[in-house]
Amino acid sequence: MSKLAQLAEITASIPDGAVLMIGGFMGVGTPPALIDELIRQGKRGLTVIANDTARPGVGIGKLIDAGLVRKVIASHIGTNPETQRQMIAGEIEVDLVPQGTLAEQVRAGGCGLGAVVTPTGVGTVVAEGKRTIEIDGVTFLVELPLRADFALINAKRADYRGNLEYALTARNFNPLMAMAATTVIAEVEEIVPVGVIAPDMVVTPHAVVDHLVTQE
Amino acid sequence: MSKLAQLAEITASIPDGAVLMIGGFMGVGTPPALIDELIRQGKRGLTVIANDTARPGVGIGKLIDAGLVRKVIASHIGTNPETQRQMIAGEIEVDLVPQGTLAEQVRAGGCGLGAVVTPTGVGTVVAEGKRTIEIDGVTFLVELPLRADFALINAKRADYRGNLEYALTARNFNPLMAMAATTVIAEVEEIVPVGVIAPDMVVTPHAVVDHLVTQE
Amino acid sequence: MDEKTLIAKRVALELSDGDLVNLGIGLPTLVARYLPPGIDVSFQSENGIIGMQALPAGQPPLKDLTDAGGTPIGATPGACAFDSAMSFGLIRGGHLDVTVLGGLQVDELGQLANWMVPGKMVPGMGGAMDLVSGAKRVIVAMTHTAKGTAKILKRCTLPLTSVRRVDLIVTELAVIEPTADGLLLRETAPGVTIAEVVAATEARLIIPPDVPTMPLAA
Amino acid sequence: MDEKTLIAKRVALELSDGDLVNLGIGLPTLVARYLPPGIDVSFQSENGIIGMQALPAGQPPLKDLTDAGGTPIGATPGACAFDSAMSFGLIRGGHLDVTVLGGLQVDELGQLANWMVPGKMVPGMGGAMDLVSGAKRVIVAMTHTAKGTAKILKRCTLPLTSVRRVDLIVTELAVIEPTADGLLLRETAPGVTIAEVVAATEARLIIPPDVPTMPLAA
Repeated sequence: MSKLAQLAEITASIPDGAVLMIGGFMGVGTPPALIDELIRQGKRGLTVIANDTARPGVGIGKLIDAGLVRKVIASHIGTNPETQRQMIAGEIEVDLVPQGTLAEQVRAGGCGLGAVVTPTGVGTVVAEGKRTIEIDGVTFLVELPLRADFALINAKRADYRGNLEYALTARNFNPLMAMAATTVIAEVEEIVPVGVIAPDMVVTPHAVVDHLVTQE
Repeated sequence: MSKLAQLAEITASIPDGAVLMIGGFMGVGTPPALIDELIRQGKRGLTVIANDTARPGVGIGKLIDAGLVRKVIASHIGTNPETQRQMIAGEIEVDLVPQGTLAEQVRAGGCGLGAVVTPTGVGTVVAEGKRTIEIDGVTFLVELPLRADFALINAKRADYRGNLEYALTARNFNPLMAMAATTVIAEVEEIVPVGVIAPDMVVTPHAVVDHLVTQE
Repeated sequence: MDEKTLIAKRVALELSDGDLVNLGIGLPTLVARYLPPGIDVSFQSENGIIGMQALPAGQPPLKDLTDAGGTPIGATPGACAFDSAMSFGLIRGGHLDVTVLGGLQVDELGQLANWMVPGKMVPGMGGAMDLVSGAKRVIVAMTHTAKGTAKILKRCTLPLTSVRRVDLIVTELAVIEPTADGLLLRETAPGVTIAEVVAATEARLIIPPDVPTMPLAA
Repeated sequence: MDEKTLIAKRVALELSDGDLVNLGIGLPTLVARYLPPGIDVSFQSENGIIGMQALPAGQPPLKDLTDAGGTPIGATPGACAFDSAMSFGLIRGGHLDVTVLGGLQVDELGQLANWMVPGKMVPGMGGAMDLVSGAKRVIVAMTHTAKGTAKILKRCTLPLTSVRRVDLIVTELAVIEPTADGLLLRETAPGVTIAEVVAATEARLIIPPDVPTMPLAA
């Protein structure tokens, strides 16, 4: 019943070219050991779906520095000049998405909804090439759900079944991504016996978490 | 800063004919004192958006018994023969909606989304008269957001600002409805000083809660 | 053994270690009693919990902990509670491994009708439409006929719950698998002949050369 | 007083008791310093908290508690944390009373451009498009010109953040209210003449007979 996995082994199961959702916001709530291990194993051609690419040397910024990433879907890359450099040099493809839309696209992917119908981005470049739908005379954008091969999640505490608790602003995209990937790997600071986390404290139910790793 | 209100007074602010969202699932998580006070004040012509109408004498079932309800939007009325009797007699209008769709319609209403795009109900009577949208060759129903004049919420514990915690299966539709109404009235079992509920324990942020009442 | 017990004991064998399972009200609920040993299954109740179990004997009910019918339940270690949007996110999003539901009718396309009888019974669909649309596997657990009337039909006459083809039908007479080619007779109940199953079924059944007898959980 | 402080002190007067407010990175952040006494405002940070405040002096930073720029913050009593879907549910759903954002350009339609300069700066829109589309009131806090070039234009030349008309523009020269009829000059900064504002503005301004001097928070 324990989902505890070995960091190197579980990271090795992620193939080159995989589509990864990675939790975190400016590195806060991004799983540090999983990031470092992806780099150590020298993955190539990754697609990363995440809020941002943080800064050089921080969180997802480390994957950018190491040149592991082929494509980024994010709301913001302004804090990482290296991401911008690679984008302008054509080394990396970047899809920029409004942050609230990105959150809903991931949620829709995890919750079996067919699309996100949002007012955000209507009449802007974000709407280019996208379908719109009129509801009661108001125009909305139709944005598509996002899913990934793997979600790399960072949580504060887990039990051995995989129930997860998060801490403060490190929660951000993590619970949404935990619903939206074929395989969910959660890096946690602490693992406690089953039954220690009260039912109302669980944010991500164990049923969607496949593997747990700790910062060894 | 305290949002504590007097039960009779705050209930008096709900006019006849109001559209109410009422939390709860078979009466569990339905605010008992607010229900009783609506009846005591003899409101008329209410529209109730809720998961179900429980049973005669229980939760929302009491409103049905008292004849206060003109229209119900719910996923299930099968446990309440009185709702069925009034529906067949034409005394009450009932819109039946799949439970997951109802949850998303309320969520969309509270989160500013233009519609819910769901696979549930496609090809069934639920789809009659509704728009469909094809996404990557798959047909989905386009269901509209729901909002209410008042949400009557039941929570386990609040602080005086209005941050809410729920208990187990009494949570159900309550946090969704707390986002989707013009005025949100939360009936709670206990009110604690601000600061007692840790930030990660809050399920409904105080910013959406207008009034608190207790079971006096 | 009565027919409901027999059906529940057969359905129990369909559950695998680690499964997340939602059991409908009524007959499907019985399945939890016959889980094979060594199989760790989590039960979801759509009102907002994973890890429901029968209220342990001798423990008082808690008003805030009930199943979808409003009946007090217990919670296993590692249970978790959530709101209705999350509950149906799990169901619609393909996170639910198995749902076991009752049925009024199933047809040759494997389509289920189980939520209303026009003019007679309009209880509402509750979570049934989402469960049938979203679960990885849908198992219909029902009596083979209703007072002698066939329930496994060429086409459903009652309003459908979903156009999705269900995965398995388990009755007191047989196990039938809806396939792209039609309804495949997989097993017959102990002591029941193929001819008896065919006689009680309006739909055409595909009958393979070898139809084994239904195994049952202890 | 430098221009950023002046802008922040004017914007602070727009906040009311009980408001839920989101301040953009940079200049808008300064607004929190000048809240009038007796005004209880909650600040949201879109990375997932209501009740952010500056990290209290002498307290160590916590890695899991930061603002949207990744800077360590503190939390007020009654703060609450949530995920990104909830955070933007609050923003898009009309629960946010005020957002204060920086601007690159605003035009006669009251449309804001603040997220990219094609070919030069492509940081991404972050939460700006949702904030401008969803907040009840959108206040643009920016310098009136950029190195002498007008930023309040007939039409934005940069990609728009939203087609929604913003509610107020506060600069070091003036307070301007976009209306259905155009840009209404509401106030001039202390010591600034109407002619100076007009000269620094490309857009046509509607100038009422009486244009008071900008009040400022203490």
